[in-house]
Amino acid sequence: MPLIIKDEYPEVLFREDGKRLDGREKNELRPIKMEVGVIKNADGSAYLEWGDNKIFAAVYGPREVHPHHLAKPDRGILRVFYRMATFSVFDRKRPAPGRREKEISMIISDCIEPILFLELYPGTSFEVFIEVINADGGTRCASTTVAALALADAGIPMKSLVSAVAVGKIDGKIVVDLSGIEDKAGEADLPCAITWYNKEISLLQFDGDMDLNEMSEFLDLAKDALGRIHQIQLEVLKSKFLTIQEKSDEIIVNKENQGES
Amino acid sequence: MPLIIKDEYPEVLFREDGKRLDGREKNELRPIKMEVGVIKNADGSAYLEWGDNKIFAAVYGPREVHPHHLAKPDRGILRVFYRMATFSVFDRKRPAPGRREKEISMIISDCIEPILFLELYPGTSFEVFIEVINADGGTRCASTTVAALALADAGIPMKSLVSAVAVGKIDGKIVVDLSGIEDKAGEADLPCAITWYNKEISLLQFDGDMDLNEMSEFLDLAKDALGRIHQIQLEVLKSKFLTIQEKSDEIIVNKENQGES
Amino acid sequence: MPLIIKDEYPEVLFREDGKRLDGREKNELRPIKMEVGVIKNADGSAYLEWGDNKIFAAVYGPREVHPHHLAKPDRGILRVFYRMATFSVFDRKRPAPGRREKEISMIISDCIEPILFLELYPGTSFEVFIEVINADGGTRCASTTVAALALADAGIPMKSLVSAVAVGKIDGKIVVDLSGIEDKAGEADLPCAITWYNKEISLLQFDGDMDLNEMSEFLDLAKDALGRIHQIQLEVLKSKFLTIQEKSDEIIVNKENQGES
Amino acid sequence: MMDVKRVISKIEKNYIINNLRKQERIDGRGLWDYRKFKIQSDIISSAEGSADVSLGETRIITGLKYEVGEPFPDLPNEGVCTVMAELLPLASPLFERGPPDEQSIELARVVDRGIRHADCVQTKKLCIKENEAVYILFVDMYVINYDGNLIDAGGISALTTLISAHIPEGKIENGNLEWTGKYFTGESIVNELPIVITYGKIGDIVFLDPNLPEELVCDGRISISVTEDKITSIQKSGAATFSIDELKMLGDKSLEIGKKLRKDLNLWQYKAKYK
Amino acid sequence: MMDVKRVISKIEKNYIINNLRKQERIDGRGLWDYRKFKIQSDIISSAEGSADVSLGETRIITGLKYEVGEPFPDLPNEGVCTVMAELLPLASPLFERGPPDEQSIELARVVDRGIRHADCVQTKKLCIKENEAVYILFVDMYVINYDGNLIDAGGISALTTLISAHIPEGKIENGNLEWTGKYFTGESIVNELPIVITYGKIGDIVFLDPNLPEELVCDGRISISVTEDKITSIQKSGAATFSIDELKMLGDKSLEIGKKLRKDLNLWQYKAKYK
Amino acid sequence: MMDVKRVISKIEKNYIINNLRKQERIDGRGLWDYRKFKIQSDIISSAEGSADVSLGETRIITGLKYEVGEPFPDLPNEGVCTVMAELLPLASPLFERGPPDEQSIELARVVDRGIRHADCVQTKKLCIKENEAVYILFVDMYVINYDGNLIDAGGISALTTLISAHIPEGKIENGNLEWTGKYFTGESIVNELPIVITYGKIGDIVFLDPNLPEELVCDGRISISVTEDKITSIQKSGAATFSIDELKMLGDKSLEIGKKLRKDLNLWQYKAKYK
Repeated sequence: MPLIIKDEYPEVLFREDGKRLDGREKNELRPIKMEVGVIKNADGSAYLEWGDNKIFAAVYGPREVHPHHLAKPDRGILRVFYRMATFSVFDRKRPAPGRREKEISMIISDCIEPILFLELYPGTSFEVFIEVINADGGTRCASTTVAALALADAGIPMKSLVSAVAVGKIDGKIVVDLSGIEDKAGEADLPCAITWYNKEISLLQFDGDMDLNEMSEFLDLAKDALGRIHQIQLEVLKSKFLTIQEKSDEIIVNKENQGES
Repeated sequence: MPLIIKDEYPEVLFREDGKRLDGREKNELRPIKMEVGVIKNADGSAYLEWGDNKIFAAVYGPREVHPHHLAKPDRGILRVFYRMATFSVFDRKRPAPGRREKEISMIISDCIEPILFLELYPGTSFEVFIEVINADGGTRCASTTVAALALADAGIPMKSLVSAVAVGKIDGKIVVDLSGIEDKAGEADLPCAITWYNKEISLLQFDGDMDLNEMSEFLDLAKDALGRIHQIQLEVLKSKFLTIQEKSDEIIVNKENQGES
Repeated sequence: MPLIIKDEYPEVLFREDGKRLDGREKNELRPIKMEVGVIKNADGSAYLEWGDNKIFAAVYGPREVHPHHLAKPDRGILRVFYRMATFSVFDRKRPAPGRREKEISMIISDCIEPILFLELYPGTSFEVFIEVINADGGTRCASTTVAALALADAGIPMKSLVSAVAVGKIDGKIVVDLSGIEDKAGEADLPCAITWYNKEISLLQFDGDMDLNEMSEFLDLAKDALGRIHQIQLEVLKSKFLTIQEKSDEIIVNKENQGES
Repeated sequence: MMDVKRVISKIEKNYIINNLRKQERIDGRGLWDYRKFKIQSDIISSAEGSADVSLGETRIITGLKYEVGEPFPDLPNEGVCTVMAELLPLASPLFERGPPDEQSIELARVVDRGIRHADCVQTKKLCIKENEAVYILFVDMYVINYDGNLIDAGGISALTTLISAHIPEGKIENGNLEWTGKYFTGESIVNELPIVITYGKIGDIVFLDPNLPEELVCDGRISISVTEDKITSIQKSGAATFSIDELKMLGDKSLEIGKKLRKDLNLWQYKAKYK
Repeated sequence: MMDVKRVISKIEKNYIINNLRKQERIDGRGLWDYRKFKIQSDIISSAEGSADVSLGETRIITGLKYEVGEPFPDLPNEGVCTVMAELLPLASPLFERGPPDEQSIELARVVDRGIRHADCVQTKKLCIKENEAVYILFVDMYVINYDGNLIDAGGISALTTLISAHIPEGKIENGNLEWTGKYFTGESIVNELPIVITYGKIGDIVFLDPNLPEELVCDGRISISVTEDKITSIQKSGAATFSIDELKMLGDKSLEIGKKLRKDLNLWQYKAKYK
Repeated sequence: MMDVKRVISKIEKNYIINNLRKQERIDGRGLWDYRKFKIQSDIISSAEGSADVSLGETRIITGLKYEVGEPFPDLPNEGVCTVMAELLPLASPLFERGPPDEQSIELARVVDRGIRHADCVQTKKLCIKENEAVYILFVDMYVINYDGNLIDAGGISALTTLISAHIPEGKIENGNLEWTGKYFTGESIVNELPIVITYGKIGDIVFLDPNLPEELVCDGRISISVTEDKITSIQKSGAATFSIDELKMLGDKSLEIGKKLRKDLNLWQYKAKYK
């Protein structure tokens, strides 16, 4: 006997003023905030808020492979574990990882692998742990984006960052960055990612329906949005290195002061 | 709330003309068809239709043992995995292997082991995979019979074939090769197998009740039926080797033709 | 639809004559019987009846560690597996070990470890298996007590024995050795154990409420009861060694007799 | 991608790639050719629908079973159709025993999404009584031999199985579920026929229907499901990346190939004869 | 058979076999002798029936629990009786922790089939109200010490447990299940007493009740369940084969041994005193 | 205790111990000082209550979800509150993937018992209709960074989560469960605030709130839950032993520290604003 408070979908997804229910324009992203170095124990980590998504990513590696037989003599391996907290969704998720989580883990791993130089790390592994503590649509894209940042935070050599976003169709109109409600009530959903070193699509899924023209439109819209997400990632990293720079400056200053005293 | 279409049992198992419901005499087998080499990836394979049973068997080995600690320094090991497809029975079977499948795997393994020369293959394993995709009574016997054929197809040295059949009692009468419906509605069921190199019983189970006279009758009837099944197995293998023979002949002929050209 | 025979709790836990429902005084233990050497295959074993608790303990070790990676180069490891039979409680327990069993295993292991010289056994393991076949309150304490006896029976060097008992509060009064019914209907439960080599508390849990005075009273009462339990353990071991002594005497006598004949 | 790439030697890998560069494939096909499909339906008497589909030497046997259960509270008049896949160790030395791994989850999920999102299965037809009783369909795929491209073989296998469906028709009579004596068939359940089409990519070469050696050496794959004139589902897998132009080209190709395949296979011929 | 044959040395193996050839056994028994049975019943106060059975040094403690549940739709007036076995690692260094392995499944299944097929448990007596409520009995066997031939010890243990049963009698009163205050006992549930008898085979020598060293070196075993005058269940295990004449001889032997054991053990003495 | 003690070198271990002997700690605290608590509440919009609690660098995020179910037959008018803990491998190289291990079971159980036995959660308030419908609360803790003493951080995290609860109020209307449109909040569920306080012991030195290096080298720990004037729960873990005098001293200390912490943290400030 479930309590009758439904995770209900609205009948229309646009307001009378033509804006989306959360006030956004069609090609407008939800607010995005990222931070690196949030998990002290990890080799690299990042935290992201994207709309109501709240996601941690932590990277451990290169390190010994467990279990041993998974190690490859000629290259490192990448393992991504995407998980959702039980309370991150409307109906409590069961604690054990489900098929969906395994599938998304694989999707993200496939998306990130091209940016790494795994051939430089034979016999080792990189583990990327992603924990969604609040989900609001587009978690696989948000997770990919924050995972790339955690890898960069770990100082692992990368060809480039990767950025991800979902475009979709709601009430017949093509929009960028579907919110949770738009995802569920909408007609089509195309999560995708770009690896910036070659500007190619590295994650691509689609469910819904589109003709070839719409497909073009989807991809063009995504590319534009991905550029903006990339900028945010770069700024977070830049400010991290500035901070580090400032700290080293301080140290130098302090030393000089000590020298003087 | 299950839909009321029952897997119902008839009240009598003989027709007015004294024949069984599917028209067979008491000592008549259901139609049997076998084929070898049906699974290209396997070292040996076979497919069998026996009444409405449809069963694949594939053999891999001798090969490295996984996990390693199961390997035996003085002999090879045999592992049989009997499985039923979810849709092979009236009520959908759960996908994970159950106790019944594990028990039957062991029964078949114990039955087949005597015909092999495992002591010639120290440190290795033979795996026999059996998949029942349509079940209609007597699957353990049919599986044993088709597994023997797959082993022969793999070219593994064997003392002899092994053949299996179930005899049983229905409406008080002793019959051979119980169909699915006879198995469920009957009073006794005696699956058994003979290893032909020593003409001894290598698989034997029984559920029901029988006195000593009936036991004799069961075993004699089984022996006769097993002889006929053995013949079918031999013919399938013979025709395989004839085919191979013909093909080599062709090759020789072609070569000769080439030689001439 | 459960059958309405409840595992009901009485409203009062003392009789009119001031005694507890099973006739005991407040500081009186239930009857305790112990025996060693009851499981022939084990390196050491013991059986205990304590009220209606019936518990077996068996010790295997020092032996090779399975799986290998758990072994420690500088010391032996101790592993305790506390389990309850399905029929040991009012509502059938599920066969697979649950969280409660894992927690109690850890508690007992932590309690026993101090009495062992694990540093003398690098690379090996001691396994203590405990099986509760009838449970009646205080099984973790009874299990600890019988496990200590099984370790002694195995001839493993020990600093001392360890003894355990639960004290508690029922109907506002502090009593020793809670029975099953007192445990469930009572207000507080403090299982504890003493390692005799240093007379310190090695197992301690508490649920209920107590002020500091009550805490003192609990611990003092426990200490007194633990002394009595220790005596019983020692007597069981003494009688074992007497028995062995007698047997060797017999052998000597027999040999002498043979010499004479 | 699978963890078995190492089983292919470097020499063989170079051989495959060099041929592909010349637009040649080791089995003689052109870049945009499918291997041969072989389809049989209604082969399992204990199932309420079934198919035996081969794509070259890849072979998948699929069966349909049903249960009657309560609908989800938020979809009170819709049944459910689930897809499961087992990569039987019988089918390849590359498959291991044990719980479903990533590859079998991927196969099941991609086929499932192809069916779920393309208006293929009419889940509202699977309702016996609103809020009370709906059909739950299980489309279970068993891989019998593995020679690459399980997804396209699985897609056709699942579709054929659904088309061949013949499910006892139940109704609620005085609170009890009873059989009317009739069946309802794939014809009334299945609407659209979404075809899933998979391409491999090695370096910058893209090609249709990878066979096993190609699958083992390729950088990645992309599977595109299409109806008559729409793309309904996409899944990229493996470490390949695709340029936007490539994707547009593949969208176009898929509609064209889908059209041809839909005609050639003529899947409606497999509909059940039960009434 | 178990995977532990290697623990027995070749020397010991030859010693056992050579003795058997001379019709001698390492523990002094003849080929057709049982070790001593020791039986106690109703030893577990929290169980609705129990037994502690030793056969030589092999010891099994069994308890009965019940639940009330709905009957299977096709057997609306029959209860259910299930058998489970645990080979506790406490009982032998040969037993490992973890989910049930082949040997424990075999023990449970052979004992279960012995009970199920011989008109032993009267499942119709386990019905409280047709279509609504039946008893589900759980006969759970725990191996406490393992010295060979678990099956025969388990069979006697399960029978004694069922005979000692005392289950609260429920009835449906206004749609609720209530306790009548009475018990129904093993006497009313158990009809036939099928005895399961196990033989080992080494080379061409067959012998009764293998102890542990014999079990570890033998080629295989056969277990035969008998009532007064019928064979009700057979299970061959291990890689031994039996000639048809041997089987007929063993059938005969089993009826004879079963008759004697039934008399010697007099299991009905263990019936519950509850009312 | 954890199986990872070996990760700390002997030198480091001696350094920690020698400092403790001098009543000094590696992070500069005194023996009876807590690290700094940082608390945020209601941070998860999809949860019906949540908290983000740091104790030094140890950080735990906790969320509350609910379901509506039937009560246990013997407690027909009481809801249920369960506690789960996950030691995410994201939080430390010492944590492994897989099902809950001993350490996470201990964390969940100790926090759960602290809540359950101290008249903290008013389970009778969680009843919607006697015998029919009660709330089942899930308090799920996720460890985000691990720097020692998970239990005290978890305890505060669980309490804050419960205090911040805002659960839709249901009522039974004509046999259906419906939402009244109102919420009931932590204020009406939570009564007592039991504070759990953990000490480490090395040799004969006892100290409050072990950080990770201390936890890795210590012999054992003891956790004591206290209300204003009572001890409500104790759990000793690890191979340390405690003298009776030490225990009495720690009981006294805990009441004192609990009082201070309760005042400093002022947890009621985190109560939900929903109505």
